[in-house]
Amino acid sequence: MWKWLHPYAKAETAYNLCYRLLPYFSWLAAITLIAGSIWGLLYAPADYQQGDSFRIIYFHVPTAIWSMGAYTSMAICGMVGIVWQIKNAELAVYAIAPVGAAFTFLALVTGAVWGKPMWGAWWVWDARLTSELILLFLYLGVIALYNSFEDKRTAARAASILAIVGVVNVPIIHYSVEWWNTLHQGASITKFDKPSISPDMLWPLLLNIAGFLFILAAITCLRLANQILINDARRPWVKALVEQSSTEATSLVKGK
Amino acid sequence: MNSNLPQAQLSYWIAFKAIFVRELKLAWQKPSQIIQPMVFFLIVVTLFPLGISPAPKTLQMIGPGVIWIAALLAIMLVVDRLFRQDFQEGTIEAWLLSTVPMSLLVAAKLLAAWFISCSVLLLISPVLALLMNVESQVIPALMLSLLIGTPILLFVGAIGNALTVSLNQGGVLLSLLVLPLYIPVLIFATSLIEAASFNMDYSGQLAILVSMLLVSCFFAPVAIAAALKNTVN
Amino acid sequence: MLEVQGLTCFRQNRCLFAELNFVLSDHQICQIEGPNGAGKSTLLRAILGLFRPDEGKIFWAGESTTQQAELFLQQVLFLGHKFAINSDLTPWQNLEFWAVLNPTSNLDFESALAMVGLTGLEHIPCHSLSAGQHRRVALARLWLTNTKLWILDEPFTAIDKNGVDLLQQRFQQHLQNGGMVLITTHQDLSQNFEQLIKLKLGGNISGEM
Amino acid sequence: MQFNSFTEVLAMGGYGAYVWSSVAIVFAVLLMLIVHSCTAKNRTLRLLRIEQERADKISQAKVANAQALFDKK
Repeated sequence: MWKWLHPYAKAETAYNLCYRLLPYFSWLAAITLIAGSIWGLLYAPADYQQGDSFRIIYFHVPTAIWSMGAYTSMAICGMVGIVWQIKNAELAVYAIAPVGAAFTFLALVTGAVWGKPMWGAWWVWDARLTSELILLFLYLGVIALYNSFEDKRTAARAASILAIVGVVNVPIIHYSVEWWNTLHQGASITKFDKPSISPDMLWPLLLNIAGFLFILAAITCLRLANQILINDARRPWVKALVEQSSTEATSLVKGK
Repeated sequence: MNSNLPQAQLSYWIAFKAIFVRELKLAWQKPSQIIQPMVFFLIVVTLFPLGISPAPKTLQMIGPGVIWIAALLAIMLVVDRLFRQDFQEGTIEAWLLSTVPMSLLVAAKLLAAWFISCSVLLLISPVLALLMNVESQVIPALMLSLLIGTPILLFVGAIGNALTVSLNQGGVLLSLLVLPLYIPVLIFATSLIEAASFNMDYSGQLAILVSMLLVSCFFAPVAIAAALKNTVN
Repeated sequence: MLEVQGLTCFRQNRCLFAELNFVLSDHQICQIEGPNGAGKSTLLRAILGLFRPDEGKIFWAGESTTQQAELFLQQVLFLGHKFAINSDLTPWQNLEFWAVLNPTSNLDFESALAMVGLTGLEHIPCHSLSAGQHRRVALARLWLTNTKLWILDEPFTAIDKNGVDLLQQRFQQHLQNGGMVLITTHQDLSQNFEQLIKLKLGGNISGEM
Repeated sequence: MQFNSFTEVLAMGGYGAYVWSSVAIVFAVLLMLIVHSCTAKNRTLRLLRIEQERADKISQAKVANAQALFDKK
């Protein structure tokens, strides 16, 4: 089963694969992100209710979607790593975690900034923002756990186990926060519902969503390659890479 | 090597600096000392709106008290592992045998611990004030009370840690010993913030907190030195 | 010159030793022997002032060590069973810290660490070293100190053969320079130290009440 | 184009501060992430090179000790 996947379990091929995919992802990300942002910020019509402040949606919604997406993909990598004992999948967990944490942080910040003109307060205990905050704590937990271990192999395995446990809790947290929010509905907070989107507002949003996906993929490739290097430090192909990089460094110095 | 040459007289300032620098290096080696209390502080504060209610009015009322209790618990976390590792590795014994008085070395370690772990709590307290919907004019009073209160908590807590460092289940006993001593600090700090929220003059509570700080700054290291000398034998 | 007079120590009301007298002068090494739990470490800690003996006085160069603690502590290097090496810092940083707290003139950590066979490991955190290497970092301090009296609590544990020879050579060198060594160990030191004083504890001679 | 002058773009219907600050934060954080990940490779290679030099130094020291012991016998 999945015969085509097995060659990529070998570290070196996975390392080269990452660096082969990198240019595609980064170019796609650059194009879609720039196009989507300019289209959304400058050309899309303003919202009849919120005016131009709604344009923050082009950054808040993609980061919120991919903060959740990154966590689930991290958990899937953890699962693959533990169930099928594929080393690189476990390494991917710590490759994705910081990127996911950054996206969650961005979703929180843009959500708070967007909330200021709408509700007059920097922070509102709205259901979506609260579960986003809890997701940030889950990410910090995975990163902190990984860094507290000395031996990087056990660290990667522990982080993937925590990621799996976390992903089971994400829907639970989401619905309990949702229920908690409706419970206190009387607490005079207007429901933060998605504005009904007209098509020419939707296209830039889809572009940005794709853009952020490609950025997530590109950075993850970079970080995964780095994790593979750290993990296989003793292997001959990494030693060769280090030799080659040091000769470059010395030649650079000689050249100067 | 003529060994009857009198030792270079070890000035107290050099020893103080040596311990301070050592603590900073340790914090640089293990950044969890800085991040753990901060994240704990953040999470404990976010629990309260989930537990009680997100209504801005109630949050505003309980805000300062919640932030102070969370800071107190975060410092309890810091205090719990102040001398534990040094005791197990024998560093405490070696400090006792140095020519510099032990209370000075302990004071250096506590000062470094404040800069490493507690100053971060101070820095993120405005963010938490935002979370708890605290009015903006109260935030300076909140930060001032934390600036003066956290060292008191650290110094007093360190005495508890020094007393229970050789027992392995020290954590539980530590909170029993130290929490009663924290109560006056909590009372005066929260009343200071309350006075600020009605923009009354809070210099009275401030004076009491500062006097507590001075008392604990001078007597805690001496008590800790005695406690460590006692547990070492 | 270290002089112990009438030292009696109880621990959990069990008498470890009573009325212990001995004198240690320059160029002399004293080995404290005895079965486990005979109070060897307690004797060392009583001399250092870490453990308050029930009776007895300790004099250093004629002065009582309790009154003139600073004069005595300046001249002592103590390597206890727990050897005061921080496992998060690197060997270099540990030696740097101890060079400040117990002032020494010799700051050549490189050769000290090389002497104990830790070349190349100077800058990695001590917790990734083995137990033996961890102890060698503490023993490296013997090459850096110029204090007169060395009090060592079982320095040879977890040290391999040529490590022990290396240490004994260092003791010889220290004794020739007029130093004194007070050591607890189960190793037999008699064949390469002529002026060795043996002190039996917990055995039949002076330990019994 | 929804706005007909650059100043209008900046004002963004009165919400300019909020919109542009959040855009700035988003791109700043992304840039930091990208720069950190790109430099991670050279940092790792440098660390591995230091480790390799340390390993060589240790093995040389072992050889030297063995040699010294051999000469002494």
